Amino acid sequence: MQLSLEDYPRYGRQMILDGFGLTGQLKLQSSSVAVVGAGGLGCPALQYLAAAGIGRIGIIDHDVVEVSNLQRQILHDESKVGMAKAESAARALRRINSKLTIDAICDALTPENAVELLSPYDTILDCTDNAPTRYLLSDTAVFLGKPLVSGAAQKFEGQLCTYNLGTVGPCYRCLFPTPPARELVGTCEETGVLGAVTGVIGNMQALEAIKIILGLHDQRPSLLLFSALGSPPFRSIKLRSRKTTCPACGDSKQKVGDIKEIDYVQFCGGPAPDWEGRGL
Amino acid sequence: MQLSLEDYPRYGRQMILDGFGLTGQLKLQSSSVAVVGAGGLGCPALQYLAAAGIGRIGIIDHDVVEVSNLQRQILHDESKVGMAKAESAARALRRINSKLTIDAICDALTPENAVELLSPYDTILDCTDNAPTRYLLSDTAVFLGKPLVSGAAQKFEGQLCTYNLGTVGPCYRCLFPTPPARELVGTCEETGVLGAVTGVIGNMQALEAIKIILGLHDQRPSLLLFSALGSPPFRSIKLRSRKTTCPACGDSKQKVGDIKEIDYVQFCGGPAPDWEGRGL
Amino acid sequence: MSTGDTITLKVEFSGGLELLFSNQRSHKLSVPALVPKKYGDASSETKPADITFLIHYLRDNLLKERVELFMESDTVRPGILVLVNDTDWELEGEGDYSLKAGDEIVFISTLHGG
Amino acid sequence: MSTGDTITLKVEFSGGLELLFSNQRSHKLSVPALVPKKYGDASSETKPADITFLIHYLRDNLLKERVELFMESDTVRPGILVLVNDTDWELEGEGDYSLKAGDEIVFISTLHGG
Ligand SMILES: [Zn+2]
Ligand SMILES: [Zn+2]
Repeated sequence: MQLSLEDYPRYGRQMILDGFGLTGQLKLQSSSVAVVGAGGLGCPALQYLAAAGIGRIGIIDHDVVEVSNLQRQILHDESKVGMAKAESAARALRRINSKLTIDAICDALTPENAVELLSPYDTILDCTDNAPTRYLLSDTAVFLGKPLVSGAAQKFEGQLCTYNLGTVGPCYRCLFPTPPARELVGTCEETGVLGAVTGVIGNMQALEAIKIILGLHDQRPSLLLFSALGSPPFRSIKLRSRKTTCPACGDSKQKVGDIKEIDYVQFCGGPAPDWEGRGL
Repeated sequence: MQLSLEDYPRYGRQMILDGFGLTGQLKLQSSSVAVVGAGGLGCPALQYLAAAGIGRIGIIDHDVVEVSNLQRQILHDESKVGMAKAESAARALRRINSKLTIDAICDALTPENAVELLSPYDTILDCTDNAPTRYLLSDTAVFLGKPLVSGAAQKFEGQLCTYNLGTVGPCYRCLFPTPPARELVGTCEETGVLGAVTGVIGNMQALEAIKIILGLHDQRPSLLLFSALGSPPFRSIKLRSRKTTCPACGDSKQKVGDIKEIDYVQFCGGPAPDWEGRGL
Repeated sequence: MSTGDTITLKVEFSGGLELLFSNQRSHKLSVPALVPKKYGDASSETKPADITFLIHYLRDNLLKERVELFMESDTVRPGILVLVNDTDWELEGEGDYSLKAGDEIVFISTLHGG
Repeated sequence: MSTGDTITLKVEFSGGLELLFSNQRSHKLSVPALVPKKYGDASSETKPADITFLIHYLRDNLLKERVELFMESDTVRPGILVLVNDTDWELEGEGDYSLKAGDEIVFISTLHGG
């Protein structure tokens, strides 16, 4: 594999970094990343993955752009309202970097299609907005043996954690065997979120993926907590390693069973309550 | 001042946050922010300022888009190579949010024009890439009595600090009365920078500005250090207050003299060496 | 800090858990340095206050509603992660970790938004 | 930690300053707990090791080149910010701050890139 001549000036500013170089650029060029969710987290993550020259990027999202997204989902714009988010994001990325392969996948990720949709990619970014999909993504990443860079943001707060990384990295179930109570969980729709908070976390997700691909990640299990109004705003938490008793990634591999047969929505307490329907 | 009816769904996700509300959205709408530099830091900062609904945004940059910028300056794209960066960024912001007033100012910031160019704005973002302009911006912010949200990024590292904030906030000269030695300072051109690092810092600059405008900033002097490969990646530093002996913001106001008469380039050790011209 | 028989701690809730505690994220509190081995049974032997004690103490003194969203069979609900001075409590002995003056204990729930 | 007469510290350089110190950001080092009041003069009175001592010690033991880029008239060059355990040294007594075992002292230069 080679770097084409016109890519030297394009990527020069990062290729001169220690530990990067031509080798690093070729690693990015030959890597593939799936971004699940082209919303508040996915947009900034996708931007920096594309700008850095990740050779193949899959965008998985079945939603369409709404005007209420524009406050934070910065790859979409007023002219894209009504368009599929995956398509809108793909167009924005092609404008930034026309040489990349961008797969716009306008399907919902489900237990039936997750393994198939994600297997072509080396690294997976969880930029979704609900608990069932987060457990589904974790189980799928474990099944496929791929790292999962997971971001989340709500109100003024954000969390970032890379799951299933290397030999000791825990999965989402190692940390959170049970989903949080539905009553304490809101979607961004219900509780709101500041755009710059999703921006910081999504951006950090792209950075984590790039570090993993370049071999610059220290692979120590850690969780980054962000609080936009906190002082200090960031805290890094040292996490447990993979748990041998974990039903997903533990020694009795895949005790959770076949992904296709798991009812993730039920596991997470049933469908999200329809607050608007209830007049709230 | 009112919020137009179609802006309620648009900004709803942030208006429902604690401490935000309609009042907060109106504060953003009636505020004005100048972003000096539409490069690696300016692009992400501008994106989140525009998406959040800052009423007036000034973009000051005299450079044109080059292909080597695209690795991190995510408001520009391949079709914009050769266009003025301020203009390119302004077009991108108008696509995101057509109701804002965007001033594209394609001039270099100089001691002669700094006060005039910046006086129409409430808050100033330093997204520049060189020491002389950083001192010039600090002195101008002190002269105008406006907060200066300063970001910097190089290699795998970033720094974020808000200067001249409130009554006790220090200025850039309070902290760094003397510029660093030229030999230790590189531009991104010379030393390189990872795009996601400029992204995180630029994004945090937008967040700082939004917090200041909303009155959610705790106003305690602090410096955020970011190291993409560090563990932990972020450190928050508690800083000194404004120094009464500071030649810029101290008790003997403006001992540095008239901004128009300061030779900032000389103060910072003369023009940047032309490494390429020297065959490096 | 410790004043002989009490220990002063910082306790934080985040990721939505603060909703159960008067919507207040950060709490400063003092707990006894020695507590009964069996929670609430003053006649039982004593032990240094540990996180298991703290969880019960928070339930009885700070929790405002819905105990089942915070506790389950004498420990935290499994969806809650406990941090001791920025370290996962699993690396610190979990409930058996003995509290020290100045410790910062954080209870978080995962966020799901994006 | 302290072993009676030495103090173990973590010293970090960033923002470009690491270039003067073998391009290594993080250093662990031990310094004497008591040092001469007048640097290098073993016959002078002693004082607890402070940051002023540390600056000289780093110059003589770790600095690889260009002393004038690190020091100026017995302290750091004014373009350098010194941090003591994540606090600006101006809030900690500057050069007179007495080093304690486990302290983390950071020397940074401002970055200018964007
Ligand atoms: Zn697991
Ligand atoms: Zn000052």
